[in-house]
Amino acid sequence: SDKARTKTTSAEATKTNVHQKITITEPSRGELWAPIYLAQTLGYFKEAGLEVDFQTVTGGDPGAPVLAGEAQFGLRGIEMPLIVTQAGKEVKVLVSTSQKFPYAFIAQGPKFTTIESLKGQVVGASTPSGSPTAWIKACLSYGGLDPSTDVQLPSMQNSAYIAAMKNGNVAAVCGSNGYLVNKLMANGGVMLVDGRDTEVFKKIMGSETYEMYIMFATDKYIKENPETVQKVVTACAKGIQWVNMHSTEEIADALLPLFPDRKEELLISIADSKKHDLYSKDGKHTKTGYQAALKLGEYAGIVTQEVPEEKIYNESFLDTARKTLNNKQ
Amino acid sequence: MSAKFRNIRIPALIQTVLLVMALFLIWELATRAGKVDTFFFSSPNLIGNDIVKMWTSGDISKHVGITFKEAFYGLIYGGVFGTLCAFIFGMNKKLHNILFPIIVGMNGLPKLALGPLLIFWFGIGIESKIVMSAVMVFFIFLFNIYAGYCNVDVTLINAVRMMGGNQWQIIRKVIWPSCIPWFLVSLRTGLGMSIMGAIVGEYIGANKGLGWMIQNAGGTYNITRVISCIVLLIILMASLDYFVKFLEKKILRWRPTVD
Amino acid sequence: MSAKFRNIRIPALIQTVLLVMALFLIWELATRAGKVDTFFFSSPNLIGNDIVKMWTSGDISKHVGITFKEAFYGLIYGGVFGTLCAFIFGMNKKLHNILFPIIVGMNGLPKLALGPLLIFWFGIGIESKIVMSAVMVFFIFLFNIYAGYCNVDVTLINAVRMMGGNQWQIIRKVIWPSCIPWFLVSLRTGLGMSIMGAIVGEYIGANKGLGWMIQNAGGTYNITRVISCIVLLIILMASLDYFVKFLEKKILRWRPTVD
Amino acid sequence: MTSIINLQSKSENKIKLALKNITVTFSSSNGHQVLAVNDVSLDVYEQEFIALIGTSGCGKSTLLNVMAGLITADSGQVLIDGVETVGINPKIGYMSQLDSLLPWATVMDNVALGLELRGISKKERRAMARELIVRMGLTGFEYSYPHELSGGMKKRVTIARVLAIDPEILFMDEPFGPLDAFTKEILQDDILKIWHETKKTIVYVTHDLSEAISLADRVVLISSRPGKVKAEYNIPLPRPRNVMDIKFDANYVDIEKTIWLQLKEEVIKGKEGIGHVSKIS
Amino acid sequence: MTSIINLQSKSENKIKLALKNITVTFSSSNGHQVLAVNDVSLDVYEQEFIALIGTSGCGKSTLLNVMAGLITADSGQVLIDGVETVGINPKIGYMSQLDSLLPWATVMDNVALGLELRGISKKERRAMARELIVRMGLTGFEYSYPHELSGGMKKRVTIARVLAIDPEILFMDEPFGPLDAFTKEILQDDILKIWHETKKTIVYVTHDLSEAISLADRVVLISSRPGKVKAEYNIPLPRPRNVMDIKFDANYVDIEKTIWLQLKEEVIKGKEGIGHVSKIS
Ligand SMILES: Nc1ncnc2c1ncn2[C@@H]1O[C@H](COP(=O)(O)OP(=O)(O)OP(=O)(O)O)[C@@H](O)[C@H]1O
Ligand SMILES: Nc1ncnc2c1ncn2[C@@H]1O[C@H](COP(=O)(O)OP(=O)(O)OP(=O)(O)O)[C@@H](O)[C@H]1O
Ligand SMILES: [Mg+2]
Ligand SMILES: [Mg+2]
Repeated sequence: SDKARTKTTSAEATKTNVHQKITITEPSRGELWAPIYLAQTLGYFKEAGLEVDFQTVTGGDPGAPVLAGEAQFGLRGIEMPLIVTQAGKEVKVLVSTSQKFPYAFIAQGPKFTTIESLKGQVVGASTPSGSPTAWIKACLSYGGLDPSTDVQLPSMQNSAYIAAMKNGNVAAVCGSNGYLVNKLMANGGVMLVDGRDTEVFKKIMGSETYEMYIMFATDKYIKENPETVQKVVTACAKGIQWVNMHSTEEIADALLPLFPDRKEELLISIADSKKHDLYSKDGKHTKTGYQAALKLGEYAGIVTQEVPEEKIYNESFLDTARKTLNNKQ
Repeated sequence: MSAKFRNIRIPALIQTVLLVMALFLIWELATRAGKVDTFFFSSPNLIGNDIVKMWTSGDISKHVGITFKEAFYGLIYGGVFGTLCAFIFGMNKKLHNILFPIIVGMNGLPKLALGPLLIFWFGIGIESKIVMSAVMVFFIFLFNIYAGYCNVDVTLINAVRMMGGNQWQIIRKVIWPSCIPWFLVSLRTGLGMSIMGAIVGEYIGANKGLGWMIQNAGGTYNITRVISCIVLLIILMASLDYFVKFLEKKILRWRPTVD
Repeated sequence: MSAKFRNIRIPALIQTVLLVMALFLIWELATRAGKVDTFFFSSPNLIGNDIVKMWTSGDISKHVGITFKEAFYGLIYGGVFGTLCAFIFGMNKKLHNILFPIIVGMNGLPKLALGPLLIFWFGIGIESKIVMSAVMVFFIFLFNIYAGYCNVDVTLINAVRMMGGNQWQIIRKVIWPSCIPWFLVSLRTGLGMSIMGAIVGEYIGANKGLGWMIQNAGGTYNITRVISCIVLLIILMASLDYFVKFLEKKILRWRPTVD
Repeated sequence: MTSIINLQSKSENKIKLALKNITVTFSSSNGHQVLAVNDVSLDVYEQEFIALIGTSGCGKSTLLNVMAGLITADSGQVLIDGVETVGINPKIGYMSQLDSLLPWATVMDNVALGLELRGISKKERRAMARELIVRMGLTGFEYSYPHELSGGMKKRVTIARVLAIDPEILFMDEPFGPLDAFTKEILQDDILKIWHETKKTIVYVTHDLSEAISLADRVVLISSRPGKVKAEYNIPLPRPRNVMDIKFDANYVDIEKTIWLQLKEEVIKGKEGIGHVSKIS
Repeated sequence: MTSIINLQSKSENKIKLALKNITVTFSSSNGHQVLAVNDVSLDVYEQEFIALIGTSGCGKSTLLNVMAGLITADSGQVLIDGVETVGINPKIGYMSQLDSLLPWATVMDNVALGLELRGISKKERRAMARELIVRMGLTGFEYSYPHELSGGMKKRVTIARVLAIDPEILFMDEPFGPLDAFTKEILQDDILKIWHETKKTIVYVTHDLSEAISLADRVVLISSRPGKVKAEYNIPLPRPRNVMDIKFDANYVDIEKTIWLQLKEEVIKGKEGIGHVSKIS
């Protein structure tokens, strides 16, 4: 029933003039995908005849519903398409909503203030294949430590970072979003490496840009439903424009329906993102950004084969969308 | 019956409430004295306000409602299926000997790891949560009621067999009544499992429900919201348990009690 | 005893193994026929190779060892504490009436949500996993054994009281033996719960163990590894259950059996 | 060695129930083997009232269990109406020695149980059960649970329950043990009356020799463990009998004495002397 | 209305146990109230052997339960050695009518249970238990579980268990119900001997009038529900008695007849007629 409903083709939908149901999965509701949420809250999806449903998939695998055909689009980090492509699944990134690296590496002061001081310590990471671990490894290497021998990198739930820092279980963690960085710093954290700083990131990863937050779909779905994909991407492109033209306060307010009771946190995170210029301007990726993603993927041990750019990205819908949007303006 | 029931319960209930209030008071005082970090532990005051906020915004009923709906169906399906399987295994020891090891083995699986498979088979709608909830409940009922089945008084079975009772009548007249205490404890444990299952089910994909709310709040370090949800859950579960208690009193009337 | 034990078990065990092998064969054939997507479901062949790989690299014993260690302690602590509490509540109905609602309420909590608190209190070492495991096990033992306590034959208690038995002797001589079936089923369910608890504990923060491995594999779409771990878990759990079965046979010798 | 005095009466009838060379061994949990019944053959004729007597633990209940099909003998056959039967036979109504009332069912439901199993409508079975309850002197306890009854009341419920199903063959294992003399005699009379009216075959186990003699057509003496048929006695007392009066019949005293002496011998022979065996002379 | 014939014997002794105006009402689960015992007063003298008889369900076991402290009476007092007692009194050894063997304990462990509770060493209690097991004719079944025993064997284990603890006051509720005549008489003799040697006070419930007369100093007749003391009879038969021979004592027959008639009256009075009450004349 649910399954059947979501699989209704766009042709049918337009014929009967009923809103077409679309499901988008997300690993969590993060403000760096703001343009896509705004497409919902500002009614862009609805205008296009789409009824969009966001599903948070925290446990298990956030990509699975899309790969299984239960959802049509997925919000993820760039590492996900890299992994599944190598595993033989065909997916394409349609839109990137962030353009700079959003993580920082933060130690618990006052005892730990430098990367060297972390030698022999425990650093809170994600699973070895996750991007926080990869970023920590990159930072450690950059600071002259061997990530595989000099520190321990247990995987931890995101929500446990602050507790673990506070009671001395870990000496440093990856600050994976603006709000967390803010809270860590407020709890005595010391900034070791701020990846959001373009200069710093370039030194480590060789690129100023890094398009981490993306939306993807399977090749199969894209091929079978090009009109729907176009509608969705166009709505997202509108969201990107809107983000770039509005203030932190306005964005937070607009996002609120999908972020109930999170205003305070949104204000902090969005301000932080704005400050570090994290939001994508055009939704497209850059060559250097992709190279950096591959490099980080190597740290995570997830890049084992050549993965050509065109196997990952399909920005044709985005180009079309931008054209129509520019024409309108 | 019901008057008596109320007579015994209400004072205990009041004592429970008083105890909880006392704990909350200590917690609040400790917070005000700066001995407890509200970032990690929140405070009764913050929690109270948060619950009121959720109440007035109507969020509570929406999220609680969906989770309890999932749990309810999970409890029903898991309970019925678990009970049925227990009886089938009880009747057919051969089947039991062959299949039980596998089932026992599956009990320990981290259900979260099954997320992708559940989504593949049951989608990300309410079905997958119900299945998750039912799976958690299933094992509880299966193991308990099977143990109850094995604990039946053979004399009673023989008596009914001698009176011409067939397998089905033996189950209805002897085994089932004698399994009732095992069934009730499964209901009590299963109640918790069903909620837990629904919440875990929401972890594998949801946009509403208590699990989604907790996960969402946890991800944004909103510990107050997490604890609000937990407090709500505890209250709701405890109230549901009064129903189990009531059932127990009613169904087990025949059983002589200690003291 | 042991000869008899073997006589009944081995053929059933062989049947179980044959059944599993048949299922694996069907699965493998379906995979080869292209009817099953190995990306989601892997294949027996891949899984077999993966297990061999883990075996030769020594990964298995390391990760399985740590998880079972956590689960073992969790089972012991949770079991002992749950049993103790059940007896205390059985002896003191007043305490039961006051505290039980709260405890029942806590049973349904999504334990994963307690992650930050657990880490705050118990760190990211083995302790927090043991606690998580023990908590999951605790409720099972508490509820079951409390139900067993209430199900004790009053006549026997009176007989021992008349012979001058004190409360402690009544527990040792009457209540405990009569709770044994309830204890054994708790052990069986608790076994699974302890493993599940350890794995959930590893989800919260770990750098080894089966839970860590499953999560890690899941994050890289290595479904083969996930299923390998699951298969290993099932086999290990099922073997442990033979121990429970053995105990059952030994301890419940006094109980007349159906058929 | 089987001594048979005055064997006649029901033996012209068809054989209703026959045991042929039944041997039962229990292997108990401590590893020991108990030979409970050894090579017992016994014919029970149609409409016969047969009483089994013997010392405690000699295998009487075991024999009933074998006949009822609850226990499978190690060797030997059970024939009912000439047909070898395995498993439970619905012609038999068995009132066992063990307390087998359903603890969760009221007196009414316990008595009506057999009728319910036979699919008799609620109204009908309640009416029949109520009649039996009155007969057993349990009026007012229709909706009590077994644990709320006295020992004798429970036994009476059990009697009512087996009478309710009105079986062709009735097995009664010490039905009147815990009943006072009066209640007992009244119920004994009742049983005799029912037997007379409905032409049942009754196998009756008792410890009470006078009970056995006053009720039965034939008394079978089972020897101490392993149980064997030690002796059979036809009871040539006139029918219909009145349990209270029959004790004053001259024959009665003779028969009692004969069996008594045999029984005594049996107890002394039984190796495990009970109490101060030496005292018995 | 209490008729007392020939009241003398133990009444010069101290009062060991006294019931004063005991009334017990059970409220059963179906909401009905059962007045089981109504205003019963009873004195039991030191070293007295007293037998309670009465119809089934008249409240005998309830009286024992009240004296033992297992049931709290609605009104009235229980005095032991002149002291009002509430709750369980360890001076009393109570062999109840209900099957109360621990099903998970072997015969040996069941018999030794009371000794174990008293902290007697394993070796010692096993020796004592073994002696009793032999006495009860249960040799070879030391390590059997209760469900592996016959009905009479279970009862014998229960007797052994209560004898093992050697209490000052012994309550026995139909101890010999399911035992054959011989075993029963041997054990009765045994009880008499023990009573004689150890100067116990014994309260004995039985349905068997001849048993009551041949064992007791005094027979107390309890009326039909609600239980009341209907009559008391001192039994002036000489001691030591031999249960088997005493029945031929001329006095015995007289006493039996007297009580028998009273008992009969009681049964007829008891409103809920058992069976065909009209037949009793
Ligand atoms: N389930 C069993 N397991 C082991 N031994 C048993 C079992 N049932 C009976 N026995 C043994 O078989 C023998 C005969 O038992 P049975 O119950 O037939 O005696 P009975 O003649 O009915 O005695 P009673 O008059 O005391 O009831 C006893 O020695 C008993 O211990
Ligand atoms: N727990 C109880 N709840 C309700 N009623 C009870 C309970 N125990 C006994 N009674 C009632 O009290 C009355 C007396 O019972 P009691 O057991 O004392 O009789 P008794 O004289 O021992 O009979 P018997 O000779 O049959 O053992 C009976 O009518 C019985 O139904
Ligand atoms: Mg018997
Ligand atoms: Mg009684």
